[in-house]
Amino acid sequence: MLRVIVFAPLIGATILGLFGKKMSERIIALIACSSIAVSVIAAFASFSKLLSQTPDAAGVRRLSDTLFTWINVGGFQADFAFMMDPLSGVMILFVTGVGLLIHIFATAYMSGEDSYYRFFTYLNLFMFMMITLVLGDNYLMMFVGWEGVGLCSYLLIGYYFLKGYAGDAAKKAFVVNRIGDFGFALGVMLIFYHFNTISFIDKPGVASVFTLATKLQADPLTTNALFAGGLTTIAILLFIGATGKSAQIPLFVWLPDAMAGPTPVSALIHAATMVTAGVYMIVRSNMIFGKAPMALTIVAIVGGLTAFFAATIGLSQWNIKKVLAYSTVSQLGYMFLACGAGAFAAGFFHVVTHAFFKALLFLGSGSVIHAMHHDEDMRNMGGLNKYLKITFFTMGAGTLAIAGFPLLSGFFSKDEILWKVRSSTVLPGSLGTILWLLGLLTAAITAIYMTRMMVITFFGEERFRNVKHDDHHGGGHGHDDHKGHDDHGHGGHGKDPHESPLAMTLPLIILAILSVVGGFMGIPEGLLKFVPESLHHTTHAFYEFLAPVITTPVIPGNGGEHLAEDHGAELMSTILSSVVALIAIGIGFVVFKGKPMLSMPSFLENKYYIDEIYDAVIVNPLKSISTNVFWKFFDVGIIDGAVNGLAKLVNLIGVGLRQMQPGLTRLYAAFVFGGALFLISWFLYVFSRQ
Amino acid sequence: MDALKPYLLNILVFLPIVGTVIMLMYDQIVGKSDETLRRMALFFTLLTFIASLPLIWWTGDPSLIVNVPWIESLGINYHLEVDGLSMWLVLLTTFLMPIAILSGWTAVHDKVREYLAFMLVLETGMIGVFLAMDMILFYLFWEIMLVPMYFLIGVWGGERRIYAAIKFVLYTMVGSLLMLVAIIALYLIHGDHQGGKATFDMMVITKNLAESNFLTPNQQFWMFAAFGLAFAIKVPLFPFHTWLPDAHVEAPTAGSVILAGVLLKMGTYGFMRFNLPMFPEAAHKFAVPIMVLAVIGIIYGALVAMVQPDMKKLIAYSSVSHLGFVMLGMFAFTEMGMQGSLYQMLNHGVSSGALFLVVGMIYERRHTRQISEFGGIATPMPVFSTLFLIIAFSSIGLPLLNGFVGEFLILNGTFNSTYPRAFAALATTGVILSAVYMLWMVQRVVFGEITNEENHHLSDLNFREKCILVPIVLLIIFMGVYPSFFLSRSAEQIKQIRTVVETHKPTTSVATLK
Amino acid sequence: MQPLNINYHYVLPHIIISITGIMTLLFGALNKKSYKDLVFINVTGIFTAGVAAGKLWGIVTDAAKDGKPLTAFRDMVLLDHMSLAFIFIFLVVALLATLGSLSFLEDEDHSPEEFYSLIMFATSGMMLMASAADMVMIFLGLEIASISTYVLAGYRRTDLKSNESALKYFILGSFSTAFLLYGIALLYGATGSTNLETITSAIKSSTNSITHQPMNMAFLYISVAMLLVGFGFKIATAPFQVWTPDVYQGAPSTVTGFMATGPKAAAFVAFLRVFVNVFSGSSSFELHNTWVEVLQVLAILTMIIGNLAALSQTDIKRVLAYSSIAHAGYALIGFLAGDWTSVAFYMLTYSIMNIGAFVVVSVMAGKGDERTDLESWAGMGFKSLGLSMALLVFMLSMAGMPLTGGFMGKFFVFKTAWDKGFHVVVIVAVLNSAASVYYYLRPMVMLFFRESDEKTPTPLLSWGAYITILLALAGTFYLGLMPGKILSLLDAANTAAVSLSR
Amino acid sequence: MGLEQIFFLILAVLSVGAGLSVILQKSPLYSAFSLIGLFACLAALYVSLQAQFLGAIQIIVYAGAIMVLFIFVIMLLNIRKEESALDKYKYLYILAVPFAITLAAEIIYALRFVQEPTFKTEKPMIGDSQSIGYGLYTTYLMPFELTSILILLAIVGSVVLARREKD
Amino acid sequence: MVPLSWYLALSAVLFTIGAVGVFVKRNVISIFMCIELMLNAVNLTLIAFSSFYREISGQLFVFIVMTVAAAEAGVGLALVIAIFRNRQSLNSDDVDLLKL
Repeated sequence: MLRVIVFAPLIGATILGLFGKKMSERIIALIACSSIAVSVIAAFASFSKLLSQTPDAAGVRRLSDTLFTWINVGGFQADFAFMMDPLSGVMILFVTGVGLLIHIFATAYMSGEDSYYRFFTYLNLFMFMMITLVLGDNYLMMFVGWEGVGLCSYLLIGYYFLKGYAGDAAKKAFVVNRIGDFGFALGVMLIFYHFNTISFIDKPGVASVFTLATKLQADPLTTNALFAGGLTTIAILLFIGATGKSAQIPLFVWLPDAMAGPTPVSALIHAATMVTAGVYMIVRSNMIFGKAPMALTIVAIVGGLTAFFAATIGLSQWNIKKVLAYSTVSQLGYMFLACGAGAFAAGFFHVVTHAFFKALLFLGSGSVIHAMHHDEDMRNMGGLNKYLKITFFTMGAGTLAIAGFPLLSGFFSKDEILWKVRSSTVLPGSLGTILWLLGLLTAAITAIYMTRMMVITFFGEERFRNVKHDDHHGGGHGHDDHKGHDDHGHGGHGKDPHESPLAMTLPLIILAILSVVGGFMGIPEGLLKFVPESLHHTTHAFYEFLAPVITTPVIPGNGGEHLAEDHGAELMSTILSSVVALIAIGIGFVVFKGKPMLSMPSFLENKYYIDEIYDAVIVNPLKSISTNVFWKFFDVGIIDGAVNGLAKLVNLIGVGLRQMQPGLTRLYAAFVFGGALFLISWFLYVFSRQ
Repeated sequence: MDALKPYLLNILVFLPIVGTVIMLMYDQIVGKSDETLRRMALFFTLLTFIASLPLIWWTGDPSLIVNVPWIESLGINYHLEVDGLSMWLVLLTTFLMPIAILSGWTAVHDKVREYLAFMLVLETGMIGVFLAMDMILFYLFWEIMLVPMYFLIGVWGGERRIYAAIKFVLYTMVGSLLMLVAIIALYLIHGDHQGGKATFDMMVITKNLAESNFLTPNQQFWMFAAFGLAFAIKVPLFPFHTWLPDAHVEAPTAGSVILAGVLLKMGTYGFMRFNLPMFPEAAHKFAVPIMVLAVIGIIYGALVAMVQPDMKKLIAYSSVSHLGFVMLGMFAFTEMGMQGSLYQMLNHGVSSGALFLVVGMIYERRHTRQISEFGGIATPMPVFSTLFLIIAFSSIGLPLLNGFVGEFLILNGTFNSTYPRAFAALATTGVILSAVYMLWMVQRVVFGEITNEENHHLSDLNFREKCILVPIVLLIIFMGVYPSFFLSRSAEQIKQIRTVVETHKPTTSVATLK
Repeated sequence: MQPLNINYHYVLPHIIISITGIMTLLFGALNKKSYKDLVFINVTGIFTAGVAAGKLWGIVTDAAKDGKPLTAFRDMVLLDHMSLAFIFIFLVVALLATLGSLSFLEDEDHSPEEFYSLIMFATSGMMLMASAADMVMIFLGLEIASISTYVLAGYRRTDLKSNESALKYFILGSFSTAFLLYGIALLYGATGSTNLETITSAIKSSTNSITHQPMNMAFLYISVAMLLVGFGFKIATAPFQVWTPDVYQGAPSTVTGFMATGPKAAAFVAFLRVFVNVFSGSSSFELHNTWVEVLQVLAILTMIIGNLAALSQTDIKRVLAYSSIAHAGYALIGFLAGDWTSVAFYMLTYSIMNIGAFVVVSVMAGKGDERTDLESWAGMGFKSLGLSMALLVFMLSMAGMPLTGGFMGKFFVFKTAWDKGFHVVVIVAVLNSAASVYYYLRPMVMLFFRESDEKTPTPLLSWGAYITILLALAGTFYLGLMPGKILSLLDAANTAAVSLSR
Repeated sequence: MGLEQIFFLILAVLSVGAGLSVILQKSPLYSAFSLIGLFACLAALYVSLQAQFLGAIQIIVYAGAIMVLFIFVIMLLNIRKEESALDKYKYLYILAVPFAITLAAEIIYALRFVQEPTFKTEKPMIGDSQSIGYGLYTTYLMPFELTSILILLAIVGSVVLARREKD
Repeated sequence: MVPLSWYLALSAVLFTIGAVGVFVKRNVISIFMCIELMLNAVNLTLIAFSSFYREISGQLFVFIVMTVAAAEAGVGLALVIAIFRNRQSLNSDDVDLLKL
């Protein structure tokens, strides 16, 4: 059953890849969407089957599907197998669901592209990889999907390969991800070292990683634990993997660049699904992380800082997709913050809600861009609310959701995160409080820049009317603000923009609805009392459902547990964050309505010069050392020099020996004579020694 | 079919030679038609490939063994045998040969007869190396192969072909002659131990060595060193690698394919066949230095590859890096590492060979290999670009493609060995770097806008070229998805070798280093 | 009264060869320019001698069982497996030289009868050296062989190079022979005899065989040194190798092939006879150690000088000359091990491949050896593919590539020497062989890798050279692929010899 | 010092002088004459060593035949003296002295260990033609026969080398 | 009675003179004569030993050496004639076509 979910997209991708070139757009769209639709149906069917299963001894419901043994060497066994438990069940539902919506959106958005089939081949392939990642029943299968989505991300970012920057961005994405994968791979090896298995689920005779991990003592909260090779090390290595895939400090640099890909790609891969894989992986490994408080602390700090810094950068960007990209980075930071605080379920809930509203926002921006004839610069927009009504309202809903407007999905998930951080049972000392404040501040900034984006795009002067057709100015926005579109005639900006077709607006509407109501399946405990008792089961369903596979780590003695029980304080926190959000939205609206072109400090606009610093500190030195030291000096100079030098020396000796032969008979006779003397002397010497 | 068994190995070894003879005779009698000659060569290599396929199922069957006295007074036998270790390498050879012949179909238009003859002789040599179970026979094939390769580089090579050809031969010769000395010494010592019943049969010697280790630690050390040097040069292990870029760059495409695909494997094969089972104690002594060199090779090769302006050179340095993995895994002395090592040999053979083919194809169109000359050829050559991309990703080690399985097993095997984990950790950075250099090359060659006018009108792959690349790509995917097919058939042999190595572990092990 | 003990049949091969030489002369005097007939006569003689030697091999084997050495002419001639093995080598050399020289003689219009008779005389001289049991026989054989080769080297008498080659060879050869002779004289003084067996027992008891006084060991040592000079010169070890390149270069190519193989092998057999059998460890431990030590140094020097100097040569004949120096070094390794079988086998393979190479060179170089400069060979490889491939085989064989005799020879020598503990020498030899590959393959670079110059004429292959090359190729491959028969014969001979000496 | 010894010393001085003269004379002709003188001295010494037959041969064959041949060639080719051209390789002269001294010194050093042969029973002197003849036809039969081949080939060789081109 | 060592010493000196002569003399004929000188020195040694040992084989050896010397002289002088024809010179230093 599970294999249907997995392989339907692969079949779609294969058909499209091999034969798509000759198909019409309509058929391509049909194949692409129907293959995902099959997945969705299978996913829902499997999920309902999962619900009807009786839990096992540990109280976990599970479906599993083994195809064959992939690798089995020297005690290391990795099956080609899939597994659905509550965690992957939830994940697979929204991955396939959102995936389907975005596919539908893309059929219209990408219409008229040169290699339409190629796009959907990649997109279907991506779905295959993503589903593999989610459903994989061991770390190696997860890794397969993990690298696979990286590949597809590479292919899709580089979709417009004619543009040099697209290829560069793609390569950067893949390489940066590889750096993360380095950690992941080592983590998996270390897991195997400790547990002798990498399986997620118990198999006959072999206990799973998690079963074994729960039996272990928790590591102490010391920096030594990081390098001790125990659970903390495993957790940190896995986290390195997550920072790559989920664009956290210090590996977040690829995600903004990845916006070079088509907008549906940004929505699907770089917002809703792939980038959350890191969070998914950590939540999946919560049994390990839960025993590694030091790792959790680092996760929390990294998450918090990423959330904050990405938000500040988001404040200053002019490219609509970049704003959303930094917003994504920032929101991912929240998720990690939650995980780091030990609130895995809360983090994961944010994954789900974020998938809804961020996909919505990206698709909305896609709709805008579509209307603007693929101009992404917000300075060239303005006043679009008159023309793109559906887009405006749906995006507005998404913005409010991400800004934390009360009762929208983002409100519940973000609020839960902030509270869990405040009341964390694992973060040492006052770190929980500090991160909470940082989170709150970030929430405010988020509200501001999202409002800014909406205001600049949809209100004010209709600046697009002043833009010349070929005016591809960069305006200090970096090199990759513009996306070329050769065959899609601009046709001049004089005409009014018009709303996108139904295939694009329908997903927007569905996602908007989800963004608005999606939060109600995971109302935080503290707010449950406002909900009728009879609905508790539904409104808290998310947490209850996940509970069997998620543990809440408790590090004794940090005081968090008392606060965790204090629902009053929780309510206060909720109110506080609501107020902050509302005020921030207001500020944003007022400020940017008045001065839409307000420019931000240049270090923000230039993303803290992170790319430049990386280039100067790592990339360029590495290239120059490789070229000048390793290659030209060491390889050619020293090693080859030694080899050739030896050859030259030998040859030189040979040339010297040739000089012994001037062709002079008498000299040769002298040689013979000399040789004779030499021998006679030697023999006489030996004789006289006796 | 069973009746064929006793002759199969002989057929494999001599079929190419017979093919050469028939081809030359045909040429003498019927006259010159390059096309016919090419077809004949292709036919014979394909026939060899088909003949080698039954090995997958027959390996280990004692009726395959050919063992007749050759020079009795010296104890030299004509002993051919195939086991799990050599079987895949034989198949790799026979698989790559028709492809190599095809790759030179139009690229080589000068002295075609000689070219094909050398290719076929080369095949005999390579298959012989993997099948020979007598040290002298092994040495014979090992050396004989140099000759056709020398000519392939020297006659049909590039600008600096003479330098490269001579360098290749001399480098190899230094190592292999020292190996000859070690072979002789081993033969004599073994003979003394067996009371004068001297033999060059390595199966016998390996068995007797395993039963009673009659070599002193000092003897083991030096023999390991002598064999090891010969193999290390062939592998090539850093810092013996400098012949490789030259030879690869200058060789014609088919030569590069074979060089990268098969010849380098003979070094690693040699380590597994000789060094580990015969001198296990010395192997432990040498393990750390070799692993250090392997790790250096991985990173260094990758870094140098990263900045190469010439595609072939880039791939050549990437081979240094990849073969570093093979060596690393082998000397981890874990089953995973060694299996991964063997698998990585195959992977590298397929992937690197394919990369050279790819380069050869665009070289044929543009007569340059400078990366800067290209850019944006995805537009005129979409099929080519797709296949190139898949092959590049296979080399990078993407899961579900072949490279991943080998690399992961090696790294995991190394990581979980008794040696410092830093080896595995550092080697893993090679995985990152491989993505850097490969993708950078792909990026600059395939993607972007066409900067060079000449690239506008490149033709995409023709049928022949598709025939070359598609089987490779299919194999790449198959090897990535279902490695058990391969691994299970070599497991037995690897386990044996590992057992020998493990039982001779010195008591004061390097574990203290950990 | 001591019996005369003539035993003519023991020297039957010698007699046959000498008579063939004389017949060649006579026939030539009667029929001018009858090249083919003379070749026929010579070849017949050689084969007859070969048959005779083959019969003798059986007789020797039988005698070895009884433990009696076969001597003739009052202990002047000693027939054992070693002498017969080398006699076979000389016959092979003579055969190849006879056939191979045909085109040189015909093309340049030289009178054949003297040439062929000189080859026969030289061969008989070499055979005498092989079966000598007395210093005087060694000396005489050496001189017969040498004087013939002096003349052969200068056979192109209007050619300055040929003259020069002969002159240098003559002066230096006679000079070194004087040293050899002085060594013999002092040995006579020390031991009181020129008979090898008497000398052996004298050294063993370290008394003079006539006066029965204690032997003058100083004379013995000096004489050994001087004998080393004489033999060293003939086999061209360092530092007596200086003459080789010049002489080999100047002589007609096929003669060079003959000179580089036959006399060298002959010197080796006499050298073996004297040093390994007479100055052996069982007769004088100290003396034996000394010359082994000295020869180790000489062997190493020889190999290094030969190989390294060859690297930068531009003339193919000089390359081959230096290579033959190096080969003497390799053969000396077997010599050091005291194993004549390995030396014999080595010299056999060396002779075949070397003559083969020189015959190819003579064809490639054309009339009057005009194109021996490697540069002038550029691109000829594909024009005359068969010839070039033959040269390739010979070169690879000399480099020690498996499948060829050269490999087996080297292998056998290295194996024996390693067994006897000469590890350093073997390793030096091995490294040298690696370096030698460079110059052995350099002609290939010229022939195949360079662009061809349209003006160079395609070399013409006469039937004599054709057969020679084919024979040499067959020999090279036979020795490389199926040396088992010969090796086991040698092996059996060796064990027989051991039992004889006990 | 007995008469024999004085006689020997005179001959020795003469022969060494003649030998030096051979290498010091500029003209080959004078060298040849000196050599003949040397041979004569040697012949006398042979006789004093009871080797009368060889003494005679020395005069007849060596001085008489071989040296005449030398002189004949010298006269034929009309070589007056060593070519006067500047000797480019003077260092060989400088080398000659130490070489000569070393070689002579080494052999003479070895002479310190020479014991005069003594016999318990007095042995007859040899060296007359009868004992030589007997030796040649018994023990030295083979070498003696072989000299015929040697001479034959020397003749052939000389003919080959010295023959004029036919045209 | 003259001691054996006197003869041997004389022979050694003569041999040395001859040997030195070979590489000091430039004229080919002179070089030949020096070689003859060396051979004669050896003959003296052989005869001295032979007569002191009362043993004939040394003298027989000398007989052979003389024959060889004669043969060598014949061939050598023929060679000289051949060379002189081609070069009009007998200076061995000029004979250096073959070198390096």
